Amino acid sequence: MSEPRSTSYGDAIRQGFEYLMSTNPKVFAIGQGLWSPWYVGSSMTDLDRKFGRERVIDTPVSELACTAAAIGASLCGYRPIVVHPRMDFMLLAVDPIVNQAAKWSHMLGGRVAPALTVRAIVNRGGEQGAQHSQSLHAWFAHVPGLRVVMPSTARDARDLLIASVLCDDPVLYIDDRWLYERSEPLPEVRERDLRSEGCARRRLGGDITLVGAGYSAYLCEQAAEQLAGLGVDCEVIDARVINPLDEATILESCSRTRALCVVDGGWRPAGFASEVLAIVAEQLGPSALRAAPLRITLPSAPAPTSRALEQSYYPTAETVVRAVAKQLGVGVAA
Amino acid sequence: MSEPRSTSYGDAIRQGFEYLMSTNPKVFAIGQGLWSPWYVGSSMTDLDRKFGRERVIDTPVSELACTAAAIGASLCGYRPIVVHPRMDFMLLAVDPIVNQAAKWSHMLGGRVAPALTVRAIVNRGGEQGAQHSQSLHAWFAHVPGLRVVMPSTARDARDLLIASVLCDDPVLYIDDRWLYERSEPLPEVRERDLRSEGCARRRLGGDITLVGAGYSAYLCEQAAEQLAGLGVDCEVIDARVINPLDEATILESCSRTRALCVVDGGWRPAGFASEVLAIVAEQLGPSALRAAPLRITLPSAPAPTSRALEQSYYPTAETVVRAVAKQLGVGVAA
Amino acid sequence: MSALRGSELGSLADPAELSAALDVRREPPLRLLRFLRDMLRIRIIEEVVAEWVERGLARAPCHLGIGQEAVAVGVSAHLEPRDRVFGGHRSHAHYLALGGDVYGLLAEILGRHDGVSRGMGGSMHLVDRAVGFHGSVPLVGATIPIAVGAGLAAKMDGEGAVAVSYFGDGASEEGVLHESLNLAATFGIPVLFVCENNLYSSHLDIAQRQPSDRVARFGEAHRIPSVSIDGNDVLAVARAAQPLIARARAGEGAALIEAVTYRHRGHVGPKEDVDVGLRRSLDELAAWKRRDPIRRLADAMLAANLMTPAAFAAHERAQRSEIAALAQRAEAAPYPPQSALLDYVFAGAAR
Amino acid sequence: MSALRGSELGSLADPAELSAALDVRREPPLRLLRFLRDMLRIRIIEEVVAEWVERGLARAPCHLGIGQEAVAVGVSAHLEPRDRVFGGHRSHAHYLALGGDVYGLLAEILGRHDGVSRGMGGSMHLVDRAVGFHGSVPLVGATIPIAVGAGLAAKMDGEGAVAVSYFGDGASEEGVLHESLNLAATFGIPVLFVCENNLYSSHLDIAQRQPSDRVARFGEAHRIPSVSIDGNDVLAVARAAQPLIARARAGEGAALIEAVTYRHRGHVGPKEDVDVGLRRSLDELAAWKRRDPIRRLADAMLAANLMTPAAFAAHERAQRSEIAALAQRAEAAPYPPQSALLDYVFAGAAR
Ligand SMILES: Cc1ncc(C[n+]2csc(CCOP(=O)(O)OP(=O)(O)O)c2C)c(N)n1
Ligand SMILES: Cc1ncc(C[n+]2csc(CCOP(=O)(O)OP(=O)(O)O)c2C)c(N)n1
Ligand SMILES: [Mg+2]
Ligand SMILES: [Mg+2]
Repeated sequence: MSEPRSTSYGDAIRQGFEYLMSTNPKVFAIGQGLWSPWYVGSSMTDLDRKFGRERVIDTPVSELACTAAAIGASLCGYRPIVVHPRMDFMLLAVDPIVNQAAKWSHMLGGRVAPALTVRAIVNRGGEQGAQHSQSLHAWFAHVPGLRVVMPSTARDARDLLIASVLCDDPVLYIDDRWLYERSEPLPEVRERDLRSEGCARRRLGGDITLVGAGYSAYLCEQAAEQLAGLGVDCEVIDARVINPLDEATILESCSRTRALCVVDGGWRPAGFASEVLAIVAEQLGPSALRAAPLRITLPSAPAPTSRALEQSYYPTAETVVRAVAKQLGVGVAA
Repeated sequence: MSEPRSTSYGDAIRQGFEYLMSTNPKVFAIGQGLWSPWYVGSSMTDLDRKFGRERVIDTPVSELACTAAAIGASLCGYRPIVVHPRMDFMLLAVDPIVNQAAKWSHMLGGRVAPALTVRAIVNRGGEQGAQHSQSLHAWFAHVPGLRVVMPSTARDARDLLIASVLCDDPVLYIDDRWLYERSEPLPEVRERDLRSEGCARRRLGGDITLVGAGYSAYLCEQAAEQLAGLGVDCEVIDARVINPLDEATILESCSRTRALCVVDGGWRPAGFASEVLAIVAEQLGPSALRAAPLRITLPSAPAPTSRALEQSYYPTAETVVRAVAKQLGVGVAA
Repeated sequence: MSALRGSELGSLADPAELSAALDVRREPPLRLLRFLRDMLRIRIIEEVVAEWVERGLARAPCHLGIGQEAVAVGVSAHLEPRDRVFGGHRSHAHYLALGGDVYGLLAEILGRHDGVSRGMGGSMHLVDRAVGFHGSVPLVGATIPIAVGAGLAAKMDGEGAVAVSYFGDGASEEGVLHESLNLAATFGIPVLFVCENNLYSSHLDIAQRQPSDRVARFGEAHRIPSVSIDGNDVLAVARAAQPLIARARAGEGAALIEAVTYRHRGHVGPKEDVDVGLRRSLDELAAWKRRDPIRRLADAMLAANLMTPAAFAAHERAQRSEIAALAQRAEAAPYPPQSALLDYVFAGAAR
Repeated sequence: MSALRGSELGSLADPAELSAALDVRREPPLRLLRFLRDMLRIRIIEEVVAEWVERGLARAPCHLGIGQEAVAVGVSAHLEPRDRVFGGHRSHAHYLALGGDVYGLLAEILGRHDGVSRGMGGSMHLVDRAVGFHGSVPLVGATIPIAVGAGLAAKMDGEGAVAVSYFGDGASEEGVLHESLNLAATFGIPVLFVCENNLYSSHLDIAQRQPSDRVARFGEAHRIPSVSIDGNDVLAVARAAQPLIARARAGEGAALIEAVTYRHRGHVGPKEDVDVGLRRSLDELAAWKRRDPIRRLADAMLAANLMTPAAFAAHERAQRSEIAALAQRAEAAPYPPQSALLDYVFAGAAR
């Protein structure tokens, strides 16, 4: 038996598209850069050649209309995936996502729901600066009617994309360019019902629960490994779907480890990390934890450009290790 | 001495505009409905007659360009107030607010900051439905570089508007139509530095800290009065400025009362209430509270239209009373 | 900041003009009767709604299109249930002109569970896919690109269905109209843009908001066939719509109709809102009432002896009592149950 | 989904045309020299930046305008420091043409604290109000309405200043352009819209994105004076800009210039990006290089004996070495201190 071939996160996304478009004629992709060799990294290479430019549509620079058009197509039986190569630019399309798609079913009495997937790419670093770096997942997690998915592994990148598109609700699928090289062998595709997808326990541990979503979940895994070396036995929870959030898994874990650190690639105030801390405080009550819970987030500043500042702006596994070690009173080499 | 005349919240806003426009020739207002007798309630009546339609500008239905134009004017020495009669429609202008105004100073090395005030009106109820009802203050509290102000009293409605406009930073000032009739006698205007405005303790109490902002702070005050009748002595904190948030006042209060209930007119996940719970958990640590903290928020659904559903959708003072009484184990008549 | 400018629409926007009875000589009588009946039905229904608002029975904001009935009736003459029609805040007529369910609309306006949107939407949020009405929502301009997407779906289906987007002159100030026109033009999408230019956006005259009162210039700029017509002439509307819809069905892409019209009532609710804009005054309103689309058709049909005054009166009475009965039934219908609040957030509830 | 359509720009967009030397007979020689010097300076600076990118010294995305220098130089001939100029992602030339600080720009591109934006912005975020450059940011279309607001402020000031908004053909697909044009037209705002139509948005040819390649149609639709000109002819640009800026100063409102041009390098970075769109190929690129704005002016000046080849070569050498020295200084400049991360979030830090 040969070693199973490893697939990168970026390629896994491409495989997700390929699976969807080969198995479902109603699926199409629309967004900026879809005919470009570089725009969305490795995640959609040559899909236009394989499936035709009628099903992989590159567009004018019109984020709002393109997103809303996908809603319209979804109301007529299609399963569009709108691709926003940067979440920052998607802010021009907040109206169709939040005011239209998320509310459509409810305000029309459930007569029809827009089964569209909005794919937002988090693409930061590289001295691109404040308008090319945001991860505003917390905003969308705040909005009822929208499902928000943040894969951290290659397998989830593929399978949650498929589940998002097959789901009858509007879904925001957020992938992160910093994960595109993360690889693992992929099993056959198994179609999943997004409504029953929740958190994944990436690592079992008893000393503290680390929670993250997307790239932050990967940071948690890396930090957990380093912390193991310091004798700290971390449980790692990958949130995967941050709206609606699977609270039960997080609560169960925290009630066991009695310590919590949330790593979040967004800003702190009213962020995803705030939500996790709030749920734990509210549901588990006082004295459930041994130590104050931690939030590791971006500083309260827009993203800088200069590399010197970028380096201190983004949390790393080391940031997590240091914070957790300090909180639990474990020594760590400076 | 005659009884001081009471001024309503709506009229207080108008007085704030009047003060600003009479004392500062660089102040102007721009937005939809400013020449209409009904669009923004009592809050800007006849300002166009008093100050001229060059300084009180009614606009085409172009939320994005009008908001961004105010940024441009602010960069050239003006102090514009962009009025969005409904926060829902302002979502079309998220780009200028979040990607431009909030980041402008930082990304240009502090060479210039846009001293604009964006006024967003929360206008809900009345069977207006899902696109005419949102209070997305949590979104903007999430964004560094933006100050977010939510007055709950007539005095704050006036004085925080003035402070917002005089502040050199971009400010989102959120007022709520449900407060327009709330009245109190107003003292003379005192210009305040928004940077030093924080929470206000509206009521001293020892049993539980109620926190709210905007209309929710008013609900807290009403609930506190009812709870006093049940023997519960509430402390009421009106957050007033939710970004950057004055954490110290909330922490001090909670460490004294050892109980917390946050009332929030927004949605629950990653909302303002989540942030307050997170801060308390993180800063005060485990065992600081006697009981699990409470969040009273909207249900996770878009706003309905039908009155029967509206009534159960929005929290009231009674909702707060019931929840607090239950949490503290106090009897309350059903 | 702005001043009245010369009108590019000319007589189309001048209430002193175009108030004569229509020229019905070359039209099939049955078609005329259907147009008259449909416009009248819409008018009567909206008068019922106006009364409900006055009596406090309808509480949601109701935007009445009284005076504008010819637009939707003329366009819908060429539509089929497989088409995809989208509207906005003032869309009762857009729905009814498709043969929409009167009771379902009335119940919806009262927020009752029998309504087309199960009482979750009220006047401003309507849907009924059985007749091709895919949705109206009140955020100005919102459904324009959604209609383009529905048109894209129709193009992908390749079966000749078309999408229709109704919007107002105010909506033409939202950038999204231009993004939508460009997408439709670039991708050859079968969508008919129907601008009901009633010369006002809320309290503001178009002269206070745009350098020209002619909205069709935007369709032209985006290189799609565009016409400006008398929106109070149902025959002119139907005549303009026919070839443009036919082209779209044949795969020749998008087009725009600017139908110039006027609302008799205020922006929202039953009052007349005179003296709110630059021009809107009792005089202007009175002049436009002389250009009433229903009266102009009825007068022509009476003059051509296509019906007698007595038959017309009887028809109107019959419609009124039929609608009154439905209204009464709607008034007695139940509200949505409390469970509806959460049931419809996500798909999955029975459709 | 789309196919090549006939060009409405005609020869303006055809690289086989308009490559002859300029007609300089009626121009003051000093002005020609200034144009040549300014274009050359911009070219040399961007070549330095290109090299920095290749060497890994400049890490932020750099969008080079090599080939497009005539637009900013021609427009800026009529601008003053009190004017308010805004740009986008490809704005080195917009800034430099105003007499911007070369060292400040170079240091900024390297993210150094001496930069015009104190090293917080890099290539895509520039500001220098001393010369009237009020800001460039890379979100496409973002500064168009901001420039309109700056123009509104100029109008309120009443002193004859104007605003300038540089944007690309891609940006014309953002709805906000239309909202901005409408505001400017309705309120009579002194703003000059300058569209650098280089026929591409990233990898896509304008024919893949719009039904016409002529962007000036949008200014026309919004009823402001609009011209399409050869953007590789600095004299044509200056000639077109002069009366439009003068009108705006005189209170007569907005105008639009569409300057048709072409970038020699790829969308981002120093490479040439051939074969990415429908048309862009080595041939097309080679043809456009024959229409180089600097060469066309230099050839004319040489032919008219306004300078000798030797003098031109010496001038170029002098500029190169001056710029090289500044570049070297920038390479040695310090990065922003860590405190900068939080210092500039709010106003209050020293300006
Ligand atoms: C995005 C947005 N902005 C503002 C409003 C408020 N509003 C509701 S209707 C309306 C007027 C629209 O005018 P028009 O499009 O001409 O339609 P009409 O009312 O004349 O039918 C406005 C401004 C809104 N609903 N949505
Ligand atoms: C809102 C937004 N959408 C997309 C992008 C990505 N983007 C950066 S530059 C560019 C091309 C813009 O083309 P054009 O306006 O013609 O300017 P050019 O690059 O040709 O100078 C695009 C699409 C962006 N920066 N902002
Ligand atoms: Mg109108
Ligand atoms: Mg371009």
